[in-house]
Amino acid sequence: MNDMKTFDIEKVRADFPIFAREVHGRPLIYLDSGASAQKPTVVLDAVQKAYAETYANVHRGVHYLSQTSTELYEASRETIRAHMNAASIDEVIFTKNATESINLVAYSYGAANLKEGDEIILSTLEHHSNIVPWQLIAEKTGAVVKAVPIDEHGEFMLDAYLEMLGPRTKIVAVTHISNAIGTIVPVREVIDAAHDAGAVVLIDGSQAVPHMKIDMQALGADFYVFTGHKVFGPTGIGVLYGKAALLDKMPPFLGGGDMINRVTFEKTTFAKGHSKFEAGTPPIVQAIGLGTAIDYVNAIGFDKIAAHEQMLLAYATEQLSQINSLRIIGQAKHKAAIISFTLDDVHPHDIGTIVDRAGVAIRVGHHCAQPLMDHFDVAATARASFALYNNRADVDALVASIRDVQEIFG
Amino acid sequence: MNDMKTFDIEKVRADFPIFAREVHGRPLIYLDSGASAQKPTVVLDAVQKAYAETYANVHRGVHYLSQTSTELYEASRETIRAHMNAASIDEVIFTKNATESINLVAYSYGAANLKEGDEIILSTLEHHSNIVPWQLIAEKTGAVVKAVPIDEHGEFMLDAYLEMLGPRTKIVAVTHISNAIGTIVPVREVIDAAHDAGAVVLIDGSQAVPHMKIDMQALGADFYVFTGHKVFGPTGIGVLYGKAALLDKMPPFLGGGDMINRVTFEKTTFAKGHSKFEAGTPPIVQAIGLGTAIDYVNAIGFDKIAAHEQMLLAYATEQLSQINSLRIIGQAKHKAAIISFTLDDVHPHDIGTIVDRAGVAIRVGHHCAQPLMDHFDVAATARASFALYNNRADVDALVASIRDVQEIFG
Amino acid sequence: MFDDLRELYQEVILDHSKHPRNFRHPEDANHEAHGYNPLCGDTVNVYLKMGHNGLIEDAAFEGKGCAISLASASMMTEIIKGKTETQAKTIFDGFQKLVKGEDDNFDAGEDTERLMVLAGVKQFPMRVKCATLARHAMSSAMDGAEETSTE
Amino acid sequence: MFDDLRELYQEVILDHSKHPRNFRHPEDANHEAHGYNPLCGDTVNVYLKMGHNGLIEDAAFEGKGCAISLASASMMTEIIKGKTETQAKTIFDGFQKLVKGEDDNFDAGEDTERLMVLAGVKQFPMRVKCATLARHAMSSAMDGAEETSTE
Ligand SMILES: Cc1ncc(COP(=O)(O)O)c(C=O)c1O
Ligand SMILES: Cc1ncc(COP(=O)(O)O)c(C=O)c1O
Repeated sequence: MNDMKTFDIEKVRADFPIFAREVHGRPLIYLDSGASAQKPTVVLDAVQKAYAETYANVHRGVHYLSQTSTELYEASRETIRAHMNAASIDEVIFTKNATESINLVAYSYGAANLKEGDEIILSTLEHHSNIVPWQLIAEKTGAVVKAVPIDEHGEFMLDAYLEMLGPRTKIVAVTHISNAIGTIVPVREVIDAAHDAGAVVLIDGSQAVPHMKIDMQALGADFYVFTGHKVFGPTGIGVLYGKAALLDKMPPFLGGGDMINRVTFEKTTFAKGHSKFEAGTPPIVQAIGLGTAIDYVNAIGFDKIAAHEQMLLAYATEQLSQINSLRIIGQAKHKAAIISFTLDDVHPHDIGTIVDRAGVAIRVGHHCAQPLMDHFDVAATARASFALYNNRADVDALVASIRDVQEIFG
Repeated sequence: MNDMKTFDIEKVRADFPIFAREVHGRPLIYLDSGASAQKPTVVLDAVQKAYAETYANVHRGVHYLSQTSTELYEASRETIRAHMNAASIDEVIFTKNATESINLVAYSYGAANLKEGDEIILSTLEHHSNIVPWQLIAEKTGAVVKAVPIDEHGEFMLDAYLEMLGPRTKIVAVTHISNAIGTIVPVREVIDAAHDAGAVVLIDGSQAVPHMKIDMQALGADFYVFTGHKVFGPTGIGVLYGKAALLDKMPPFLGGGDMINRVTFEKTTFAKGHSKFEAGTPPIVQAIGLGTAIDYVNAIGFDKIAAHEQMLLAYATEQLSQINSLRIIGQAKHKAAIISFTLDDVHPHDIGTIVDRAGVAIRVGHHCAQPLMDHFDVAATARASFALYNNRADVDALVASIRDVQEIFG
Repeated sequence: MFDDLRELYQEVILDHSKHPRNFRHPEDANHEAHGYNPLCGDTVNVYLKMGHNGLIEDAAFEGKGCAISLASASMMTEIIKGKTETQAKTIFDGFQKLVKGEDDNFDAGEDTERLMVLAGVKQFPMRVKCATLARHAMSSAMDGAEETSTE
Repeated sequence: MFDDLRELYQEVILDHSKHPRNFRHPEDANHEAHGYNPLCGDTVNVYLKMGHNGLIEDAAFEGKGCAISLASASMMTEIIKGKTETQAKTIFDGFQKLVKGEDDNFDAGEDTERLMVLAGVKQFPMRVKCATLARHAMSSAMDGAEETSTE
């Protein structure tokens, strides 16, 4: 099972058609999976087939294509339920991305349960998508948003968090893994403590799901969100997991077709289960593609993926540390394969432009995590993020291209 | 230009790979485009290419793929702007479907502008997606939802509408074309009268955009929505057009990445233009596919599409009218190629099941328009809806399969 | 025409749907429930008169629906009348499996044959809800719930 | 290494970015504006002293940014100093077209050559905003706006 010999990186790379292409005449070195991941051929084939052979709208039809399309769509929900070990398919809601998933909880659960003076606890590690929805809902309800501090290594400060918890804490929303600096948050402890304080917890798993197996029943989070495009699936699809007991009591968010029971102008009643939160025609083909992507990673196995990525993280950290004037931002003990760095005197945008000319795709900027940037007192960083299809040669190419930067900036 | 000889229906059909397949051993007769349309090969190719050759996240990157992906995504916005004749790309917002587009307006414009006793005018023709969002926001704000009646032919009653308008009318939201019975609403008159009364107008163009050219500047609607999957594009993408002057003043709806200017825990400021309403990673590849679909229909030309569809509507109406016991629901003077019908004593679900065995895909049910069904005092109808790829043989197959129904039910 | 259609729309089913048995609202009913299928808008109201020891003394219904749901409601009222609640629920469970195609050895005792005429539904997954709407409403009526929906 | 990179990061540009001219906050400035690029978080504050007839008597800036935005801000302050508002805006417009690659016949009079060193940006569309951030802020400062953002 855990035999690394059977993780054949060349075979994995061959599953991703984009690696056949060149950029600026050089082989593509893709180190931007933290922003969005590339797609394996099986996912593209599933998408193509769903449109070309079995396409129709779901749920509302008795004809053959509609039935087939519905079965494929719902099979994908079951794939995701099983993958997350959710207790029921009614706990798995398809959205358009992680951002919508979080907004759904903020608008529905938040607006219904928050009062003046209630507290929402986030952390300094959060992506804007797990900050702004809470600020918007806080403004509407009079609740207050607080942020758990992080230390100089980028570690989530558990002690400070425990002290912040109190009777006013109603919602805790923290990331599982920081997209900007890779910190893995001890979400199990976060959840348990929040529950002891009587708060519900949303975990933003956008960066976790591509890298580790998650288990809703073991974790105990009330809500867990992720986004399809980062886990080798299509764009336009996200997932919200929510405990049935909470979802059942929540008011609907988006209104429209498919989420109703009976509509009259006098009174409308709503569907039960996941349907209540899936208004309008869902991202049918995107859900099918996402199910295929989840099957793909599971066939490889997360133990192997994690081992491979940790190897790359260690190698890249070691290689980058040897570059004078390079500073790695975020050195948490437990990290995913994401490395943010700065170079003395060279702005990240200049780094990005120069390494791109060598075919190296990294992300430069604030990574939608400005409070985190403020914490480290930088406006932006350069970030290399790895996925299962990266190899040591990618790290070497990155290092070589940073030497180019140094050469230009003398 | 308007030369029907150059509309080669066989060539058009060959553009859609799904027509190569059989259903229950019979050629597919697809008469369910009102629920969702099939996709031409050019759209599937654009989707495939966007994933396999140029994929990366948009907006936030300086590397080559990110730049290419951003250019393709934004080019699609421009395609749609030009197609709708919107004044600026900032008036074109990508959502996940028409339902989200309407909810966005209800949650943002509605919540900010509606007060106790204000009136929202809809019509009895509306799809649930243009009813429920307004009911939800009415409940939050104390506004009242009213519905313009329709007559026995399914015509929008303009006189009644004009009488309903008044100083309390704040929002008028009506469909351009009824998805259930095909009625074309005189939206130009609706909009002008609403403006005279000081109300803003949202037009639900979900069923119009596949069948006719629309022109925002000529029409004058404040908001106009449609959904990608009905106009031969991918699932997971919708469009909201809004006048810049209104959008600029509206608060954001979903919060998250990409819609911000600067985020701190103390204070967050928002992006301008369309970005303010596009939180999180957008449906990148779906937008690219939708742009391709719009190019595809424009290359054929809406004058030809409309002429072809009206010919089918006339032929189908004539053929179906000859069936004893068949009643066409909705006989408006101006109709799109959508025919709803019932058969004495045979429930639409039984019709749907039987014709499906002959390869004929029609929709049976309430078509997400229960108030309309209530008006005609039926729980459900059978509906055949046509698109540019249908031909007279499809009509003949439908009629033959209805004879099967009659044979079984004796 | 297709064999599976002929099997679905057997004479017996068409007869029950055109002339549903026990289509009435008994005044002495002491349990009732409303069933609703949001997919098609079909509704059924079931009325039961439950006696001592859970004996179903009368069963009737009213409503609108397709041939399958009407026939199913009609046949169910005939079958459960005179049975106990426990017996009825056992039949419901077996019937549910039968029409979902989950059980090929359906056995409902003396009622097996009568219910088997609805077995053709298993070839039509989108119609399973039509066949089970009444059965769900009847369960709810026994349990005291007021409204059920097949979703 | 690549020619277009060499052209983008010319000596002159690196020099301006490492030693920006007019990097200060003049006390007698009477117009100022804040520029912000939300993509990278870069900020620039520009300060102008506008005299009679729209004459720009002093131009300076402070801020953080990449080599391109710093060099562009630095060079712009040098170039517009002593010009009228109208002259400056003409240069801005021409410069905008230059770096977007929309105009191959860029002509800004005596300043043409100096500004041409930034022409390399046109090969890098994602960097155009860096090159134009200061110019946008300066326009805003002249117009009296307080905050501009490149988006
Ligand atoms: C008239 C009308 N409005 C709105 C919608 C909703 O579109 P979507 O389900 O793609 O959001 C539809 C189609 O379902 C429609 O026909
Ligand atoms: C940690 C984290 N949360 C949320 C998001 C938002 O995901 P999306 O943009 O797909 O909604 C991202 C990625 O952008 C992320 O990395």
